[in-house]
Amino acid sequence: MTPISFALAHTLPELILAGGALVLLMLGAFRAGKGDWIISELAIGLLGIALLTLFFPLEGKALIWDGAFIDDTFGRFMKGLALMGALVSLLLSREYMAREKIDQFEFPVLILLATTGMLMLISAQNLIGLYLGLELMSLALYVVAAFHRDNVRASEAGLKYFVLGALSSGMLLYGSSLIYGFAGTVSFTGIADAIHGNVSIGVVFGLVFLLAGLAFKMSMVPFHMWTPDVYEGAPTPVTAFFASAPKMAAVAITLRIIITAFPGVTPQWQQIVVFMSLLSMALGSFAAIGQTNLKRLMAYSSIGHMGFAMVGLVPGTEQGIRGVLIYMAIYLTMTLGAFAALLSMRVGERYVETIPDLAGLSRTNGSMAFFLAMTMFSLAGIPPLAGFFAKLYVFQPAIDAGFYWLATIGVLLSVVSTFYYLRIVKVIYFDAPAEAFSPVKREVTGVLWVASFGILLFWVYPAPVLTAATNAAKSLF
Amino acid sequence: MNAAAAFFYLFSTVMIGSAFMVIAARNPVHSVLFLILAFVNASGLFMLLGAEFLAMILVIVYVGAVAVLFLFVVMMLDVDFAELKQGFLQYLPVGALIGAAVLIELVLVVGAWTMAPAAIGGAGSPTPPDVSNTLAIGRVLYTKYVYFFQAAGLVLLTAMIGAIVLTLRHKPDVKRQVIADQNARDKSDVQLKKVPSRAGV
Amino acid sequence: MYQAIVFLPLLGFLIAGLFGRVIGARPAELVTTGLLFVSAILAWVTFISVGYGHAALNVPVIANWMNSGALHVDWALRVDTLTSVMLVVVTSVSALVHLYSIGYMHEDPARQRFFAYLSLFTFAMLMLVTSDNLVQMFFGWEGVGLASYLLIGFWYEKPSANAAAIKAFVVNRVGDFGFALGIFMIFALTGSVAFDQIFAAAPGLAGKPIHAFGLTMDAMTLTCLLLFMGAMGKSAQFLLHTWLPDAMEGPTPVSALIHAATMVTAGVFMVARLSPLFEQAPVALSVVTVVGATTAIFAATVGLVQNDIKRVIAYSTCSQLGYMFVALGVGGYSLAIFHLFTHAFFKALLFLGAGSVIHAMHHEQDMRNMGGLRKDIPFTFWMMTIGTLALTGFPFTAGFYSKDAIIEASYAASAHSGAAVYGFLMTLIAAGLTSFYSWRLVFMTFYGTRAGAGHDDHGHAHAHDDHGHHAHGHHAPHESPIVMLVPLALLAIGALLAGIVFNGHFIGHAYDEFWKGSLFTGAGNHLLHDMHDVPAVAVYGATVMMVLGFLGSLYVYVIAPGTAQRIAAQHQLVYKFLLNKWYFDELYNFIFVRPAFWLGRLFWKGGDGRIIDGLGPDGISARVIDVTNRVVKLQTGYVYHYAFAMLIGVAVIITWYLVGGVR
Amino acid sequence: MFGFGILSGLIFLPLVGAAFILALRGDDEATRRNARWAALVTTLITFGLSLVAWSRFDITNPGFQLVEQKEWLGATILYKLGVDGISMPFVLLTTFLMPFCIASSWETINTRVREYMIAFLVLETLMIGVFGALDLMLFYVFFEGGLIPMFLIIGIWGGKRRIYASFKFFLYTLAGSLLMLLAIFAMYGVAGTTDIVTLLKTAFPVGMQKYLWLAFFASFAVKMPMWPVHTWLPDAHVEAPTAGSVILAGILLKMGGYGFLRFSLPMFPDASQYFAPLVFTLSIIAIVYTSLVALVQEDMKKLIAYSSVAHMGFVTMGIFALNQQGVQGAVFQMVSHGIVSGALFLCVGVVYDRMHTREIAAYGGLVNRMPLYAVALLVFTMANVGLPGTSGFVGEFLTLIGAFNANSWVALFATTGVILSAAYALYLYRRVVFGVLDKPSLKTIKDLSAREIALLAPLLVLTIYYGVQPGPILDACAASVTLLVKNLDSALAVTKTAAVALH
Amino acid sequence: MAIGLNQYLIVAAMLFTLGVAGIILNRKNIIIILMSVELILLAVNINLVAFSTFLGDLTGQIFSLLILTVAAAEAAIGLAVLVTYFRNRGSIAVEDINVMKG
Repeated sequence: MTPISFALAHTLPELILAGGALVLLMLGAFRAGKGDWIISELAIGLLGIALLTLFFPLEGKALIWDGAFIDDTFGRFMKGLALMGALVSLLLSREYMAREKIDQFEFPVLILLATTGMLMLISAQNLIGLYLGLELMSLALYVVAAFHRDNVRASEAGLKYFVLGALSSGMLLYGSSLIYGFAGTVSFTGIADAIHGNVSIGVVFGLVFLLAGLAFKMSMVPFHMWTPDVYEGAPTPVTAFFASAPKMAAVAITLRIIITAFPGVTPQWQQIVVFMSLLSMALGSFAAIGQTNLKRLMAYSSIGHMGFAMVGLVPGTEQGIRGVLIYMAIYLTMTLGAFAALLSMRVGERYVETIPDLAGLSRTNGSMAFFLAMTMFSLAGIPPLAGFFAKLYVFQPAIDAGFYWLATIGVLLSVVSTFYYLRIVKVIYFDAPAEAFSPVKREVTGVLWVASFGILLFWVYPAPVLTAATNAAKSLF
Repeated sequence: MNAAAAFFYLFSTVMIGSAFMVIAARNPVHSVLFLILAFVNASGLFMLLGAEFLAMILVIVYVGAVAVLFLFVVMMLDVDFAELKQGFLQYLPVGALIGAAVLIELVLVVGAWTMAPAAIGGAGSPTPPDVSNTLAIGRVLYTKYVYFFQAAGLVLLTAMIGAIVLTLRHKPDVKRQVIADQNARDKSDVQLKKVPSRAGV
Repeated sequence: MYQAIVFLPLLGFLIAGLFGRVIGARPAELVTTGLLFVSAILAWVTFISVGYGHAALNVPVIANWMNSGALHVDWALRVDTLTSVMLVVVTSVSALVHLYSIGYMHEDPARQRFFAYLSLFTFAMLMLVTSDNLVQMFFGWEGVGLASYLLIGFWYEKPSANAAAIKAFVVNRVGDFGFALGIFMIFALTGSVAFDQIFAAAPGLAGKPIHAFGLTMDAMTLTCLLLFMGAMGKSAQFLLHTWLPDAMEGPTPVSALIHAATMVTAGVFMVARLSPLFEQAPVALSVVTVVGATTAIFAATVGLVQNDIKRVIAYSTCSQLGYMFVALGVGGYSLAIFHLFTHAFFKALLFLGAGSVIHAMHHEQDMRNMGGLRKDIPFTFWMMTIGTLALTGFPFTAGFYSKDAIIEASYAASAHSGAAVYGFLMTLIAAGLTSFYSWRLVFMTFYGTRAGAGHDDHGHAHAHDDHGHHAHGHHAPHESPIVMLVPLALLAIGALLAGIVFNGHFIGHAYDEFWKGSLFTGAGNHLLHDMHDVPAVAVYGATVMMVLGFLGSLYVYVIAPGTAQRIAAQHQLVYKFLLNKWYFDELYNFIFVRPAFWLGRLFWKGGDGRIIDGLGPDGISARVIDVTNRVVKLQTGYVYHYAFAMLIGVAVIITWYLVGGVR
Repeated sequence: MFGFGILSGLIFLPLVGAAFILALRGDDEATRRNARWAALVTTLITFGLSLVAWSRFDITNPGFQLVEQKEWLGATILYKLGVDGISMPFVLLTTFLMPFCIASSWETINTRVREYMIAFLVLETLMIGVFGALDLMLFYVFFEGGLIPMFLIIGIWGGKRRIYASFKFFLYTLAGSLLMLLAIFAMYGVAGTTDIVTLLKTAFPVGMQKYLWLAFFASFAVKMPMWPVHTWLPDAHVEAPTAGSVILAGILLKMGGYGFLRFSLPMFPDASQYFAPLVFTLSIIAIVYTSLVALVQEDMKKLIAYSSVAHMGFVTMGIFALNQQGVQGAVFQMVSHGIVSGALFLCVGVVYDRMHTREIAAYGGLVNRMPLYAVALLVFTMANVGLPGTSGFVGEFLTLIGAFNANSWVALFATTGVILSAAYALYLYRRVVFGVLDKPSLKTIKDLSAREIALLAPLLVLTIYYGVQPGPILDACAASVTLLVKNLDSALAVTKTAAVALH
Repeated sequence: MAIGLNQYLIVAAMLFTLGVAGIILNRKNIIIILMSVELILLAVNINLVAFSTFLGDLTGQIFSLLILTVAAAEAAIGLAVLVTYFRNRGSIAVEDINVMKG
């Protein structure tokens, strides 16, 4: 057994965040409304530090706490993404929260707790760890969704998210119980051993329920229904957070559990993933066309993207997992870039929310228009922007594994999805300008710039992301 | 039919029945009360299964705290029990059909449950023969499962923060209790006034 | 020297075309005309040295044009007797027309352009006749088409001129379609497009089948027919003739040069040039005969009733071209070339004379408005008369030698060819008709009295050759300036003497020394020999017909004026049929032009718009929107629906496994 | 310099120019002027550099030259550039046409000049990249990337229905190309690399070839465009600004043909032969059908656009004749069409700038006031018609002669296009240039300005020069095409013997 | 007839279905939905405890214990969100919760 001190080193990010959350909570409670902003700054700092600790040179793979928690390259990769998502969302939130007068100190604390939950989720190596991490994350998310508590939409979003989230955790738990009942263990590797070579319908049922719960968190069809409403209703930085960090965690645990616990039932989970992936791609593509609210559109967009990402999971190969990882990294960049753009534009006192609000942006703010347009093209997957490479790395393994029809339908649906991204570009570039936009804080545009450069120049030097993803995928097998 | 079986059927029938009433009752207060009944019966089932600690916890935590919390909120919100709306009946057939299908499928599967050969090896009691169920749980909860324990703590903390941040309101016209002020007050600060009764202020 | 002949006109074109506006009209005229005269003189020198001297076949390669695999095309000048004859014809007529145009076009503000076009045409024509391979010939072929297009449409403000120009180009392209296919086929058969190789390969290909267009056919027959299609287009043969009369919308010198003397004879030249191929394809030759004969008779009948002075000559040209093809068809290549040669003189003479008349009449072209002009413009009258004599084959004029020889030859060939019988009969009848309408022209123009004499101008505006000449008035007809008369005189000399002088070399005793093998006649071709044995019917038939035609015309138009109208009234149907040129324009309009536009519109609105776009992008996007609207409706906003969706999802998947089993 | 070769220089030079323009600030007249000059200078330098590349190019060598290679997406997907006789002409064509595009927009584009120039320069980079790429994935990235700037060019600076046109253009071509992407993946799965040189040597199973071929076909057919997936082109052409049309017709369409030559033919020889009848059929329909459609057009640009479709029909026909003449003719036809149709669009732009309408009915009698214009338009129209002596003829002739050797029916029907093209082109010319100038709006129209003369004159000279001396282009691609055809024949022979052996 | 694992599982399955049905069919008031969630969790707990007993493995009970804890937290959060919503909207009828849709 690993010495405890050593074990704790592997949980450093979690410890930092959890401890930090407690300290910040105290700090906030006792300072009682005086200078809440510092809490936010500190939280950002903590997230940054947690991000740095991921680079600590520890041994490749460590299983601690009686096999409940694993620290491996895969986990670190996804944790990095989740932390980045949280960090950037928090960065984006500051101005918005202040303007909307909901800049309470609890918000960063809840974000930290949720992020802790995500990290635990990513590192979970048995069903209980999975459940606890998921709930820690979810409970905090329910609250931040409704954080604008005087707003009908926000509270409705919180309520819907909660109700459906509770149902989904119920399903996940029911599935977990069935799997436990079959395998006699909650450990992923134990499950894999138990069902190796003797597949029963019960365990498949368990798998279905389990995946339903996870699919909910990834917002994959048909478990996606909360997504548009919650994205629309929640405060925009929270939406940015929803679209980024929790997705990373949910995808990470899905990959991990499928690859480590269910290699014995590959055909079964493949069918489920294909089913959900196809539906997600289709729905994300079609439904988004009908939207005028940008946040809602981003919701459908994220549904579609999850569908595309999961195409990489379908073959269940290392290449495929690598593809999903790259996809997630690029998706994170694009999403945060898009939300940064949304949060850096205000018409009068109101933040930009609908597509017509963007009319003629290219005239009023050329560089912003350019970056937003590039982000849209990237989301659509047009080369040489990063979004294209994301798709490339998931479709390629699928083709390799013989899923031609899935890939074909996928790319055709991506043409449909291109339509609505183009529509945004059209509004930005082709339409006559509406009102001028008010200036915003530099940090928000900074995020936009960084994200855009990442998107634009990924193709010039893709090696770091590729290498990291390759190593991460390798560690999962 | 032995006693255990009889109790099993008793508990489960009542539990299922009250669970049905939870969702079917028109008065939410009744729903909560049926929920409590269901929990109590479930606790009985736990007892039958030998999970005494959990049975107790269920009664204490659930019935004692959670269900009461529900009751409290129901009372507080004071919702008038609405008539069954048309939509219910409209969707009932489809909903019931799908629900029944799921139920039948679940029953089919769990009714013929098999366990992995590897899992059955240690069959027997989950509790070592010489200790009580509670002790067995206590032995592992803070050692083997300390991580979960801590995580559960964080979950509870989150719930607390969440509940507070969502519902606590500092209304300006509400006088709040400041204990330090109360303690520091002495007679000289107090002005007594004689108010005539039955005369109104 | 050969290069000079060919490229001097190009130089003229470039000077007049590029710098015409800078240097002014007169210098442009002088330069182009001067260069053409130089070229013409050189051409005569060439003609003498090649035809009468001992200059060997000379093929200077100027440059490579294109190479692709086996395909190898050079820019080269092939100068043999055939070419030298053509050089003489082209450069001489062209030079005279240039000269003539100085006078004829002197009122036109865009004269530079006109002379540039003329020179361009000459260049293209020279490239055609000097080509050493089919592709270069095609270059010249299309080049003259372009020049013809430009010159017909020279008065671009006239819608009819524009229409005629397009018609000329497009109908020619129909012929070129066949020509091009013929070239492809030759390349497929011989692997080359150069004449030497093709000719060398031709005998070996005789009777060989080729599999093309789903059929197996005699290779040489098919090839020659395709090539002949090109000749039909360019030489305005029956079915593809419709453009030539309309081409008279161009200025008259153009008609003389292009639509009488040179370009339209390109088809004849081509068949003669490719005689080694045609000799291997008797069936194709029969077709050539039939088409030629039909054209001869058809154009002659139409020519009988036309009132536009130029159109009459145009139909006459058409008819005479038919003669040439009959000659080619029966194997008398040299006869055809000889007729081509003489025809160039007298037909150019007729056109230029007509131009002189038109000029005199202030751009009036309708013969019904003319009459009695012989006193006003006596020189022109005499020139026209000479031309008519030559055309109708009056003894010892040019036509007498060339045209009558064709009739004889067709008779001679009838012994072993049904097509030749047809050719003989048609050409014989056409000879009479030719005489009739030619004299009709002379009589209507120069005899009788002028109907309306300048009063009726405005009623016939459509026939006016009147660009830049709006001064309609009561001017008396006047003789043309000297620059216009000199070419007439020179051509008249040619028309009178060309037959006598060259008869012996072209088709007579000196045949072999003269042609030096540039015309190929197969082993079984004894036509020239057989011609000596034809009976008197054939020898004098043509002359008799000529006299009959003359007398008929004399009666109808001079002795008993008004007879024509009477006959026309009696035979309204026939008259209308002929007047409307057998309704070919209407027919083509009905079966080609209008369907083309109709199809175009159908494909555009129906095919592209409704079907392709409707089922393709527009349809799909509309369906996508439909799907979107439906999908969006799923998102009702109700929590229980959302939960229901989740349940359905799970239910579907587990049912899938339960029903299908765990696979 | 960092181990990059001249092709990299060609590709990235325009980007440098774009970055420079991006760095310009403000939107006043001076900025606009600077942007224009910067763009022009950049394109001219690029053209100069491409001439340097040309001088280093050995036309007798059929293989790839000026090759450079770096790791890109791992060791199997490379940043690899190189040109051979088939791609070199297109690189030159691209760099040659770009200055014209910039110059043609000199006075006509006055809004968002910076963005406009940047879009064009980026487009140039991507286009050169397409022709220079020696890695399939790299090719694809460049190939697809071109959609973005073109979308913006049509959409921002286009005409009235620009949004419809730009969307149609974008989505149509994207849909086609994505199928090709899948095929690329599949090929990667077989060969383990996307290096074109390796793939050229890889023999794909015949059954697989067919699917791969179809996927590539989907992309290139749309790009060409071939009937019936051509309908985006007229819309895009009509709405695009003049320079956009020039690029669209001049280069973007050629990518399809280039793709056929670079990939479909050598990589899937059996499938190419198998599907040749299909291509022939579509080509013939394209030639006849679109020519007829062109005949009834009322919009000048649309007419030329439809004629482009017809001309591209000759290209596809020539390519799938699978012989030397056909393929060389196709290459030549593409280059020639690039020059001629580009020039035609410039010509339309000339009058559009004056009258702001492209409707044919609004013109007539232009020759009266615009003789120079009439001459230029005449030459280009004749080249479009395929008159011998203009560059249009050589390509048409060679493709037809090649097609005749492959299938005489095809040549028969395709040759009817020669008639129809004359009809629609001359009909257009007559309606625009000839006739009486009686429309009041045209009374004051001015002839070509010095800038326009400078624009059209080089194109005019080249049109005639290549008509008379097609050698430079034909010889440049001769060696590579010979190799291509030889490999094709031997591949087909192998399949044939295999099939025989089976029986 | 002895009571085996299957009976427990069937009871749990019925309870689970009832819980899900409660969420779907309920139109009256959102609190019932929260209670339905509790029913689902109870079903899971019965499952886990039954498995724990019949497998002879304590982990199931630990899992169940943690679920109880989390469920309590969840109930608290849910009720808090509900109260917030009620304050804004003045109603907790399920049918009223559809400001956002489409």
